[in-house]
Amino acid sequence: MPVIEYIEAIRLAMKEEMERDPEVFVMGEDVGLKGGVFGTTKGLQQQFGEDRALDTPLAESAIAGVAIGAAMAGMKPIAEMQYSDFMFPATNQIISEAAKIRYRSNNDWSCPIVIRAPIGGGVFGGLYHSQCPESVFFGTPGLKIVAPSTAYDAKGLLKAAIRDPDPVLFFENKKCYRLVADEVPEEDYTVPIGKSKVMREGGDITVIGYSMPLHFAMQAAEELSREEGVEAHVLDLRTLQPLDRAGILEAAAKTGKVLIVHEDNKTGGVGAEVAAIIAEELLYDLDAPIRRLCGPDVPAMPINPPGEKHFLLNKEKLKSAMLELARF
Amino acid sequence: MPVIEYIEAIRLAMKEEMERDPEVFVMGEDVGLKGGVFGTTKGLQQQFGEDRALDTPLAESAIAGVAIGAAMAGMKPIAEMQYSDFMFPATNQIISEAAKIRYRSNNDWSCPIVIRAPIGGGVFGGLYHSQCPESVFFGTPGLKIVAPSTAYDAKGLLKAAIRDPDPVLFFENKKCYRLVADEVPEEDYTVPIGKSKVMREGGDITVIGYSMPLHFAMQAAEELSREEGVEAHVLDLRTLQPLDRAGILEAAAKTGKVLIVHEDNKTGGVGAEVAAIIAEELLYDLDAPIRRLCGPDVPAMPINPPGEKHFLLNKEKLKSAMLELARF
Amino acid sequence: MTQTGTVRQNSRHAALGISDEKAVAMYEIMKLARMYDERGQLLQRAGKINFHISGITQEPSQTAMAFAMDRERDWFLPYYRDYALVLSVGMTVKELMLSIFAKAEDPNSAGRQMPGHFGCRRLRIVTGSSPVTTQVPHAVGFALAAKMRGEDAVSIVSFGEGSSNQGDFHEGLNFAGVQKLPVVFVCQNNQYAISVPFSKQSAGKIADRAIGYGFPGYRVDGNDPLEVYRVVKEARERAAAGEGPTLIEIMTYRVTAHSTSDNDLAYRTKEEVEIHKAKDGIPVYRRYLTELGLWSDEKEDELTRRLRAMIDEATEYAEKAPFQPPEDSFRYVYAEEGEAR
Amino acid sequence: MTQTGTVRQNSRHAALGISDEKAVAMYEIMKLARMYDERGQLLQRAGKINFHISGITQEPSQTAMAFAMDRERDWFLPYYRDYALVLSVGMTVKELMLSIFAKAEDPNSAGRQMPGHFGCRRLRIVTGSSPVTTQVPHAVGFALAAKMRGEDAVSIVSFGEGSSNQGDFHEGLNFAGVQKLPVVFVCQNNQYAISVPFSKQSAGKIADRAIGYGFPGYRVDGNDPLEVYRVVKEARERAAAGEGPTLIEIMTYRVTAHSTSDNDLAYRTKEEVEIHKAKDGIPVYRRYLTELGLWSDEKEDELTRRLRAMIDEATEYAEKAPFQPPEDSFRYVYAEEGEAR
Ligand SMILES: Cc1ncc(C[n+]2csc(CCOP(=O)(O)OP(=O)(O)O)c2C)c(N)n1
Ligand SMILES: Cc1ncc(C[n+]2csc(CCOP(=O)(O)OP(=O)(O)O)c2C)c(N)n1
Ligand SMILES: [Mg+2]
Ligand SMILES: [Mg+2]
Repeated sequence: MPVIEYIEAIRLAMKEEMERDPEVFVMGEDVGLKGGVFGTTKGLQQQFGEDRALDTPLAESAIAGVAIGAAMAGMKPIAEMQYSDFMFPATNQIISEAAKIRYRSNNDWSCPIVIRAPIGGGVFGGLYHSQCPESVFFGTPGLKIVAPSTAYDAKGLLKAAIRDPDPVLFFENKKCYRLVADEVPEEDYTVPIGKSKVMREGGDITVIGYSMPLHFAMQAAEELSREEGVEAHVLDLRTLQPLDRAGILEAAAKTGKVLIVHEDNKTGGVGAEVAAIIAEELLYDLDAPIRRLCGPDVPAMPINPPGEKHFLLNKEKLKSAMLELARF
Repeated sequence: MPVIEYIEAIRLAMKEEMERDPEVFVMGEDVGLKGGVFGTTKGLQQQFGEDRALDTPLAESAIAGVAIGAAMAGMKPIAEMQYSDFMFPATNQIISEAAKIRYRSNNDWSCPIVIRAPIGGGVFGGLYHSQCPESVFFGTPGLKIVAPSTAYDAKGLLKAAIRDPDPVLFFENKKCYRLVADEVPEEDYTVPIGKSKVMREGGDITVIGYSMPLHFAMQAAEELSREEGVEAHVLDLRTLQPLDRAGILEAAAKTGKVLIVHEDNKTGGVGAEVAAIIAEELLYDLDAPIRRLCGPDVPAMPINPPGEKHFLLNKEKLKSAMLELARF
Repeated sequence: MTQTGTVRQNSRHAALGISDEKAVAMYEIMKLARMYDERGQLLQRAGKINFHISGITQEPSQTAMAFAMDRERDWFLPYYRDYALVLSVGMTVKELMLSIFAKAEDPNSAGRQMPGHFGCRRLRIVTGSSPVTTQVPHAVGFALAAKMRGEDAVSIVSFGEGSSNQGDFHEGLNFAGVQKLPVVFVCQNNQYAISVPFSKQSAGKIADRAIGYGFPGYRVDGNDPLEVYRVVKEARERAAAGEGPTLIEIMTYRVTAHSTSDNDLAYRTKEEVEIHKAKDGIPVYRRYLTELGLWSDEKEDELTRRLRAMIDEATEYAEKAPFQPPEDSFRYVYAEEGEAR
Repeated sequence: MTQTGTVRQNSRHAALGISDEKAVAMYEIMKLARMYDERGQLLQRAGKINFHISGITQEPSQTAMAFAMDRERDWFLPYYRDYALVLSVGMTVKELMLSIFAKAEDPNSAGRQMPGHFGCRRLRIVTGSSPVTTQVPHAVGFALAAKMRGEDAVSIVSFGEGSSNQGDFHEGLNFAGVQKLPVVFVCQNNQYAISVPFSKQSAGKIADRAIGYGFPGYRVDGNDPLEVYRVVKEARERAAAGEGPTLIEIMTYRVTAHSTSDNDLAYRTKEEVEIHKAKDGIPVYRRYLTELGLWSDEKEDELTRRLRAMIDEATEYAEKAPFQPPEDSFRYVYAEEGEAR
């Protein structure tokens, strides 16, 4: 199987779905000739024409709203938000409209859109090019939310999202774009929305997370295994909504010691819900308090390098939290 | 002390603050002659003139954005959102701007606004006049969020919010407006932001919540005391952000059995964070799994009466959850 | 509408290509909408329903809007006062009554949403919500889909003048202008956004905003359905011909309170309202048809009787109809197992 | 700017009430902004900084904008290319360099924000963010505060033509129009929003949008600073006189890539860029001053030397300056204990 970059997996998923289904198209700022500011839509306009790789005005509420209209009309739009930081102007269209169209019409209408948005820091993007907005949309019934950490999942989940009959927010990690590469089959496949994945088996502690920080967890887990004989069980949520409750409970029960990690700030993050689910369902299987290692409760990361580093998670921070938990 | 309605407490807080400080003013849709769709701003335009009870165009992003500008210029605006369901168009101004102005300018600028918005259902308002949007804004550092359940707290917290140097979202419960009335001093007072309040002392179970459902909890607690000898300890969070961690832990430790209640839907709600805090800090003091009784994970409540009733919390639902927890 | 004595062939409606039957059908819809609306108010006052929101005085233009479109092919994105529009497109009074009583059989939402929140895939009426103006970008999306698929459909969307001050108005119209999409934007300027008079909502004309988006904008007298028909028809033709969108500002006046929850005398005078009530377009249009020999007092009586019976029957049916079972009110958050759409 | 041989008293700038000194000062700022900007590009290419975003070709109009305002009293809400504007208002090159190197002493954000995200209470420059156009309603809020307090201040806000398609543009301008607020809206139309050409952003003229808000809108040639000065000055006077806002669309062209992260040849040709480079307003203005005897090659050399030394010194200073201590990067989420503001 060829090893490809995370960003290429995303590009290929769109390309293949556009080839497969004439109703799939991508729209957003600079998605045309420029191929997006990160290059995720490179070549699509050349292959599919201006209409199906549509450069829009700089207006996120319209990008979402027009996509929603087109989706209700039966198209399968992929709306790109240039940075997830810039999707807030579209909040009303996402929460009041996309999420509620099926429910409010008692299943008469539906809204099969995908909204793609790059999340995460570590690229010297400063306050407004680094945020993780998951928690703003998490907990809005009617939306599905995915956030892959590998190229394989990125491709498979994006295809699943495009084929899904309901609105899906697809949070891709911009730091993963070129840093993460893994084996991706050439044949068509999808990864089911709503299913977590065990990235690593272990019996001492359980790490639950999603997106970029899992790579730190995996590196830390390898070192802890070598250096301390501590074996971490690592679970990639992959889908944030609906959460894979069974997968979470199984992973937590496996070791009884749980560390939840994400880059989004701690308070009110997805990790709070994961912890609450475990505390509600599995309290007596726990051998340690449920820990969370997340971004600090600060508006966003600064652009200066020491500040950014201080803000972000990394292998060392993971490792010491994991070790501390193992020794608890 | 006079007993006044919750809505009157809110109106009085604005009136008194506007009398006290010429920089305080209120702006929003229909806040002028009509006095707001609920009547919270009644009489203010007559007393303070058109400028200080300013009817705006129907444009929430401008209401928030203009208020933010005025606040940076040194004014103390109170921006009214007609229903909290309609504040989503202002999300970008609230999350990207208000919440980050102090931080991004390294304390050079500040944004002392209050955004008031009525939350909650039970008024046959259907999908878009009943929502609880707390969880969308909760977890956004830089914002403070309050949600009083009594007239006393409503008045004292609104005054505190107006005097606070940072942006405060003030979620008032529309069902409480005329249903809740309690003693409110005539003298000036404030209720500190960030402090919870014990509404009822008890040794068997702890109920933690905010806003309207606490009244069901109090009714249920009285009945359980009379009928079953179960004594509930009831904590009103009052402030959702920053959460009163010490108050939460103390209340949870008191009984070791915790039920968290709110009308906002369960997944990703404020209750998840409360549960996560307890699971992180107090695991060994718990005698039962941490329970949450919240709105269902459905986009919003229907307008037809049986559907609305099925959706909402009430005394009976609280009572049976509390009894079940007591018997655990 | 004052040319007494003109022969039918030279009538205004004939000049617009409207047959006599269609001209009369338009009148019947206006009346139906009016009578339905009045019944809604009565039902609310009688405590049978919680809430009613009225479209009274806006029916002539709403009817004309719908009739100027292709009702088999086009997409309709109405707003909450558009009873006459949805009735023109094919929604029945029974369906409206089911909605006002919030019953399971209501095709708009199975009694989940407030009345006036229309939606019916069968009739190409797109589901709407309460936050105003979100439907404007949706209409643009329908037009984009039509253009991409080479379909002949045009979308038409309406909204109040207050709602035209939302960001979504601007973003939607500008998008449609750039892409020259087949969409007709209709602002029903009834001079109030709840209590806020037009003078405090905008200092310009809504129609003039089209200039900045590079397509035409027109102001039309909403009490003159034939003029509204003409302008909307032309807009539809431009759209279908690939010439892009049009913005139409219909000048009307909200004679009722904003809704049954509003007391309008807190912010305007009875006299102001009376002046506008006197300009009601329905009697004027009736006179027009009568003068042409297309209508008569007898026909009016017959119609009134027929519509009243229809509304009575619908009311009775809807009142008795069951609510959606409470358990079902948690359904359709997502597609259910096995559903593709 | 072609009237060779005119005597100074009858010069264009004198006619606008601009003294010779001020006319020259404007030139010096344009040059300073240009040289700072070129240095920024060099520093990025040399790997000393991560990112630079350029305002090249937009300096003449930015300078004129600022000089036409009351720099002691007015509020400035610039956007990320507005180096010449903030320099005109009093920000120093050293401060800009501290920002580009993201150092603690940077008055804009202590090195928290990207360069081009201006803000300095001392200079009445309002803190800005990256999501475009949010500053437009803020400017309206400053104007509202000025009006409510009876202060003489006017706010001026700038943004790109791409950004004028955001909802906040519409909501902000409409609000200001209704309240007749003292605010000047300046759209710097440089023909691109990253890769998207103006033709795909809007089908109308930005200036024309003012019509729909009930106040004047003007298109001005951005390469002609004196004309920009005239129009902004007039707008400021209208604002201060209580006559309300003005929208000004400055026609310019972005000759650099969007930023150092962009490769513009993926979406436009070198030839197109060259055509616009040739229209650069700075040499034209220099010729204008020279023809009037206000400027000379010697003065140019002296200025270049002086500015280069200033920029060198600022660069060195900023490069060596410390970052904000990482612990401090968690400060000021909220007011700290004892702070009232
Ligand atoms: C985003 C949003 N804000 C506020 C409201 C509350 N609201 C409902 S109708 C209305 C006035 C609408 O005025 P207009 O658009 O002129 O329509 P009209 O009711 O006059 O027909 C308001 C403020 C809403 N529905 N949506
Ligand atoms: C809300 C939002 N969406 C997207 C972006 C990313 N972005 C940064 S600059 C830019 C183009 C801005 O174009 P324009 O307003 O014309 O200003 P210019 O850069 O041409 O001066 C875009 C899309 C952003 N900053 N904010
Ligand atoms: Mg209106
Ligand atoms: Mg531009």
